[in-house]
Amino acid sequence: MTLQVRLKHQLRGFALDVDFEAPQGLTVLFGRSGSGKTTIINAVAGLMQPDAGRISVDGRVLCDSTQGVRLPPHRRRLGYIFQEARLFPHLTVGQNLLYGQFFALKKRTRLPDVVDMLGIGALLDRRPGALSGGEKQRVAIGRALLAEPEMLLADEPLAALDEARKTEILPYFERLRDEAKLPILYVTHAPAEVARLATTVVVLQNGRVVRQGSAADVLSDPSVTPAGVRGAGAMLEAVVKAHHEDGLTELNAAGIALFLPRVPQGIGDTIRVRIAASEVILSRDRPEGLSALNILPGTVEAIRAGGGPGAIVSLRTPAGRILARVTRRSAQRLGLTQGISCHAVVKTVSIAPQDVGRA
Amino acid sequence: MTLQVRLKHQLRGFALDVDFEAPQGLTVLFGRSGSGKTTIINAVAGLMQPDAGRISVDGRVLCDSTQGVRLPPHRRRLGYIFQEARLFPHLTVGQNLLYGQFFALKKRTRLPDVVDMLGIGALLDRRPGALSGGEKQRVAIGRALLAEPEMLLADEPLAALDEARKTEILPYFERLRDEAKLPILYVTHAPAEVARLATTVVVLQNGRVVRQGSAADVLSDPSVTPAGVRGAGAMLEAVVKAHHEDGLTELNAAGIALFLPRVPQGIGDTIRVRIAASEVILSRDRPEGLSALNILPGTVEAIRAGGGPGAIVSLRTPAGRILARVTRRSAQRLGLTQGISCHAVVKTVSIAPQDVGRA
Amino acid sequence: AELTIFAAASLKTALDEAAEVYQTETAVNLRLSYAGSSALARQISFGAPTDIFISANIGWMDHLEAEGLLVPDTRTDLLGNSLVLIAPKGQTAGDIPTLVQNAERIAMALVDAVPAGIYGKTALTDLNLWETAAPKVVQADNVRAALALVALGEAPLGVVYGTDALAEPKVTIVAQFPPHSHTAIRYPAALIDGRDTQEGRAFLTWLGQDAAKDIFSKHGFTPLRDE
Amino acid sequence: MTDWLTPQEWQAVALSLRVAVWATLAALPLGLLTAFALARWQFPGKQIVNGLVHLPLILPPVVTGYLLLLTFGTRAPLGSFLAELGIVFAFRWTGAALAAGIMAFPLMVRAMRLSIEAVDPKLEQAAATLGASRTWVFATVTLPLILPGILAGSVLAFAKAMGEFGATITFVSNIPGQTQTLPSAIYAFLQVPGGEGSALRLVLVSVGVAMGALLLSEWLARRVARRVS
Amino acid sequence: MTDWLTPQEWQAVALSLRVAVWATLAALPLGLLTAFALARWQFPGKQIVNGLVHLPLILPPVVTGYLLLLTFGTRAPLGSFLAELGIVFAFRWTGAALAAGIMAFPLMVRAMRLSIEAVDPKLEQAAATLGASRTWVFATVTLPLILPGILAGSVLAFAKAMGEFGATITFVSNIPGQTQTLPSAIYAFLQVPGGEGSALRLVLVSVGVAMGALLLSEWLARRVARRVS
Ligand SMILES: Nc1ncnc2c1ncn2[C@@H]1O[C@H](COP(=O)(O)OP(=O)(O)OP(=O)(O)O)[C@@H](O)[C@H]1O
Ligand SMILES: Nc1ncnc2c1ncn2[C@@H]1O[C@H](COP(=O)(O)OP(=O)(O)OP(=O)(O)O)[C@@H](O)[C@H]1O
Ligand code: MOO
Ligand SMILES: [Mg+2]
Ligand SMILES: [Mg+2]
Repeated sequence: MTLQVRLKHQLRGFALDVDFEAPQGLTVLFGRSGSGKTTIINAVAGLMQPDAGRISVDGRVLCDSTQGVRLPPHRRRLGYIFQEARLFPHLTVGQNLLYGQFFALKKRTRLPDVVDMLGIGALLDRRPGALSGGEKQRVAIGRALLAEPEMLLADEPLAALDEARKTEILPYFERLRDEAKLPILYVTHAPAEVARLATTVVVLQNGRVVRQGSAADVLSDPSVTPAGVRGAGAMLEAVVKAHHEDGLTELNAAGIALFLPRVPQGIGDTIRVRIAASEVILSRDRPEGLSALNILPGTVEAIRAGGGPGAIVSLRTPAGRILARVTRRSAQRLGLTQGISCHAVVKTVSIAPQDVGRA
Repeated sequence: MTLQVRLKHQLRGFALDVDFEAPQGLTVLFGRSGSGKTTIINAVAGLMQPDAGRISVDGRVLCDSTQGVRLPPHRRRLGYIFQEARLFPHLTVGQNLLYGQFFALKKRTRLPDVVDMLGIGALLDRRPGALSGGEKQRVAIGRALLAEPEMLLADEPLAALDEARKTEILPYFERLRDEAKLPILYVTHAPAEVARLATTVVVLQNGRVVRQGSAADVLSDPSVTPAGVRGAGAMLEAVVKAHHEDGLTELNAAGIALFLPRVPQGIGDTIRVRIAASEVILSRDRPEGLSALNILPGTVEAIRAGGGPGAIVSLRTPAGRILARVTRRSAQRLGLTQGISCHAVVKTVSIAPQDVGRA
Repeated sequence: AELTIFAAASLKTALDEAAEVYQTETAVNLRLSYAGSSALARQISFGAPTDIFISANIGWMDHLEAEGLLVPDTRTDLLGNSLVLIAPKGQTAGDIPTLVQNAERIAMALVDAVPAGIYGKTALTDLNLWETAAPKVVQADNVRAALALVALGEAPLGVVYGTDALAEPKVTIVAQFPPHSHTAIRYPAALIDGRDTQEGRAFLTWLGQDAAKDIFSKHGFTPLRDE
Repeated sequence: MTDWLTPQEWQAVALSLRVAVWATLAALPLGLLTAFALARWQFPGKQIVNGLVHLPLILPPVVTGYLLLLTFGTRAPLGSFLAELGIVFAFRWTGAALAAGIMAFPLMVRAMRLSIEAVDPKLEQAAATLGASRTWVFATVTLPLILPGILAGSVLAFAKAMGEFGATITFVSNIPGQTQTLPSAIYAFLQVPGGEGSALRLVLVSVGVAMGALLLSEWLARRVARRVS
Repeated sequence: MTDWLTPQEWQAVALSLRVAVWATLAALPLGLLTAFALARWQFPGKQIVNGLVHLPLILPPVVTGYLLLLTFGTRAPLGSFLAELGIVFAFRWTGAALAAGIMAFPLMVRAMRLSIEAVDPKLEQAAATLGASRTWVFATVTLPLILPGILAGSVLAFAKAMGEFGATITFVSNIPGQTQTLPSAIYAFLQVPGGEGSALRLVLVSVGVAMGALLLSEWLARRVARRVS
């Protein structure tokens, strides 16, 4: 299912004018605070009436200002995880969770599963007033998921959560993305979440789309570093080759072996790994005796020097493009120029769990 | 100024029982969602009356259940950045910002400075209802700072902000910590913030303090990884030696040269840098021809293997202890054992701005 | 059988007692509804389900008669009343001009609207005392309220019906207005159109008979019908 | 206990209760609708409706009673039309309830309206995104959240209905057993010199009943509030 | 225009306005305090205070007027004590304002109380952490947030004060130019056969004035609401 969004809306001091497509999978809306992410999601949810525009899911028109169509929110069959939890204060956590399920058609999502995943089993009888900030947010996530939406809108759903909890919840969004075939519009400021979850990335700036495309494209384009310089990184596809006894999984990326901590996917599955540009070390010769297990040979494709002391080196390897962020001084010292051959050294563990996704 | 907190409080299904000291500087309360961070801060602010306990700042008793002392919140002279912004809906942004300054004694903090730092100059005439989530949070930060508090409480102040904005605001907290001499209680889930800002870290679990100590101690203790495995890292102190023309700053860490992107500190200043364990590569021989500029020789002090495929190698170098997270396989292959000499390879840029603080 | 009777509020004590007697004598059940004559009259003109109306006010009875709401020929002036000047218990009697002259305040019913007030104003005007009295007059919404003001001592003087004065032990009559100073105070009664029943006529007749007259006299009314 | 009040007085107490309860119950749905419309909807003539709602408060009760007679009297067009349908208000206890309900209406609507305006529309939006239609949102979110206001409004209305006199006696008169409410009975006693004692007894009954309702409502409101926060 | 009403009627209009304005203004601070106490404080006898506040609503107005007479009359201990201080209510327009204010009090308090209960204490806490004392918090946060409720309460009170009749005439009687309010004048006209026309004129004036106040308050409330959300 594809979500198509075309919107124009004028607020005091802020003009929104966007046109983008969110194909099946998870589309991250990425942009600085105040760039219009929440406004767009509200329009898709039907909570805000845009001055002009058209929003449709696979031809089902949710809103079209020229035709005068405007489906009310409750008929859009969506789940919305708000930036502020918006729990119902008069209902218990359990009642909050089940609120949307009452209106759901299929009721496949089971309460205990969601409760377990979110770790909110002990809270079911409480009222939202007696929850911590992160607990509220988790309940809000559960409530949206249990409504069995046909489209999920999530506005910084994990911002208030600790790393460990995020690590527990992220795979769930992945499963939703891959199994449920819902289009998911997802707002986050965390590069790791973008890298791990995004199928498509839409980069917003001041109410306008400045870049949109597949996550792999947008994230490995060194000229766009939506996540800030630190967020640049490349995506590789690789096939699971073996699960070793020492807890490592060996991948085959076009003939090159990559090691990373055990992933849940089965042997033969294709997965997507992200290699952050800031975590790649370059070496002209194949280095020996390093703790890093992953070494990819390649050819320098381009070098972009930014304003600061750093440069992004784009390396073509058999496994695909890899980005490396190095200092200009290092680039010089190594004599890196376009066409030169070079090795990318990547620590196993720097391909962290958040950066592993299913292709 | 030192803040001393001893609290016992029973909530339905949650017992808080903590005793810690927050010396001058910034104390991070670190712990999973629901571990009691907000509850502690509320008690310090006087918004919650603990069942028993005593809270004092340098002998000034804010609350003492045995003596029956309980200073009302407005006489505690504190600034509180709430987890949810809590802006006054009937006041404009500008009025919100100045609310606390009216009651402040000294009024040294200037509105334009704070407004600039937070990038909210265009919002001053708006009401909070017309702000985005991140904008609200920024105004809330400004409001607390402008109240000229003698103690600052910040509950995940940056969670809703994009990386770029965080990078702009973090130095301000640093300046507060270092110049204003306020004790700051700071809640965050982000390892980078902990590493950069914390003087002291208090690790909470289920309402209890499981570890407290100086940031350097807590963060470089591989047995406590408050930020999750990925957060482990060591802190080094180094002196600024030179600012090079290519945008790099050269540091001297006990005779070893370290390069990192230009930092604002002057030559001769001592600064603190954090080297995340996950970003260190080990090599038995001194590696040559790598893009990484920083190579520290040292001796393996300890190797702790966790449950997973990884291990934390603690390396004693002239500059101080360095932690490296490598796979058990690599450790084996390199023949790492206690006492062996070894080199730590650290990319310049992985000592990122957030990880640089003033000592 | 049942009869509903709308009666002026000032008749309550006396009529209640008379009704009690009548009910023991006959099998007729009486429902007595008391309120200001004006309110009752207006309700009758809007179709209130009443058999008999006893008004304290000729004007409203005339109004109903003109609208054809009374059973012709059943209207009779049932009772008369006197107008008196009262003071709180313990005051001595005196002549009207002096009393009015010396009083700080005079309690009356609304002088342009409520019958007792209208009678009072007429009488004081007739005695050339209205100019003197007017600034001192405090007007209550009905004559009982004026009586209460005197009984509470809030007003040192009041103009009320003789019957009211007699019923309130906390006041005393300090002067009697001469009958010629005001139009005669009459309580007309009649059967209401469409309710011309044997029982109604019988009760109306009974009210003019001795048993009833004794009761009304006891309460200070002047029975007007001779049988 | 029973001989503390005369049978006729008991009748008045029972009637007043009946009138007040019915007035409150009947006003509730309409009051809620009106409050909701005034709080949330935009429609032409909104201010006129708003004004009409407040009218009974502004007018002297006697005038309201008189207007009711003009409208619902058996001689009035509407009154006689309704009478043909078997609905009679004039000089019936139903009329007393109508008068009390109308007099209490502005109090009820104002309280409800304030509560509705205090409900955060963001919660209603959240419910809508979860699939709840407008009606469901109202029933499951708005209504529970405004319960304190509904209670407050109902108590005000009940108290007012118990105490209403001017409009009631003007509209339905003061016929014992049929339309004589407590306040009418009190009034009648006050018309009799020396009747203050009897009036006082009835006043106490009236106050007792209304206070009971008040306490009950406070207790309910506290329960609701505990649930909501 | 001026001859549309007689001078005495003009007097009544002016007096009613004065009485209603003063009744509302005087009831405001006390009403606010009472509403705040009932909404926020815990104290012994709270329910008794709550009951007393509602009393004027429950009692027939005539009884309230009579009780006022017993309390503030020139012969009553309190009344004569106050008289020595130069404060006289009986048979003065001030008494009419007192009666109107007392009758309007429960309406005002209820509306304010609802608003106070709707204020999020978290905002008040935030103000306290910024250095605002309780009084300041009230003045700068609570008060602005409950303005809609204060307005609503004041309008109800004003309207009620304009329409109050029973308690007023019982307490201060009807002295043209001093205590003859619009409702008294209307009542007087209704006592006379055929006086309905004249009464209607005054009713229209009364309604006009109260509607004006109502519209003004709605307009103010909308402005306040726009500011707050
Ligand atoms: N009013 C209450 N009644 C009962 N339990 C409560 C209440 N308020 C908070 N709690 C519980 O107390 C615990 C600590 O809450 P607190 O808000 O301090 O957590 P936190 O560490 O700030 O978490 P988060 O990171 O999610 O904000 C939680 O388990 C929460 O469920
Ligand atoms: N009601 C409003 N009136 C005027 N401007 C508004 C209103 N609501 C939002 N805005 C402005 O619109 C812009 C976009 O807001 P939006 O909430 O979509 O931002 P966002 O991208 O979600 O930001 P954040 O990451 O901070 O949540 C902001 O500049 C905001 O100030
Ligand atoms: O109709 Mo009356 O008896 O003057 O009050
Ligand atoms: Mg947003
Ligand atoms: Mg918290």
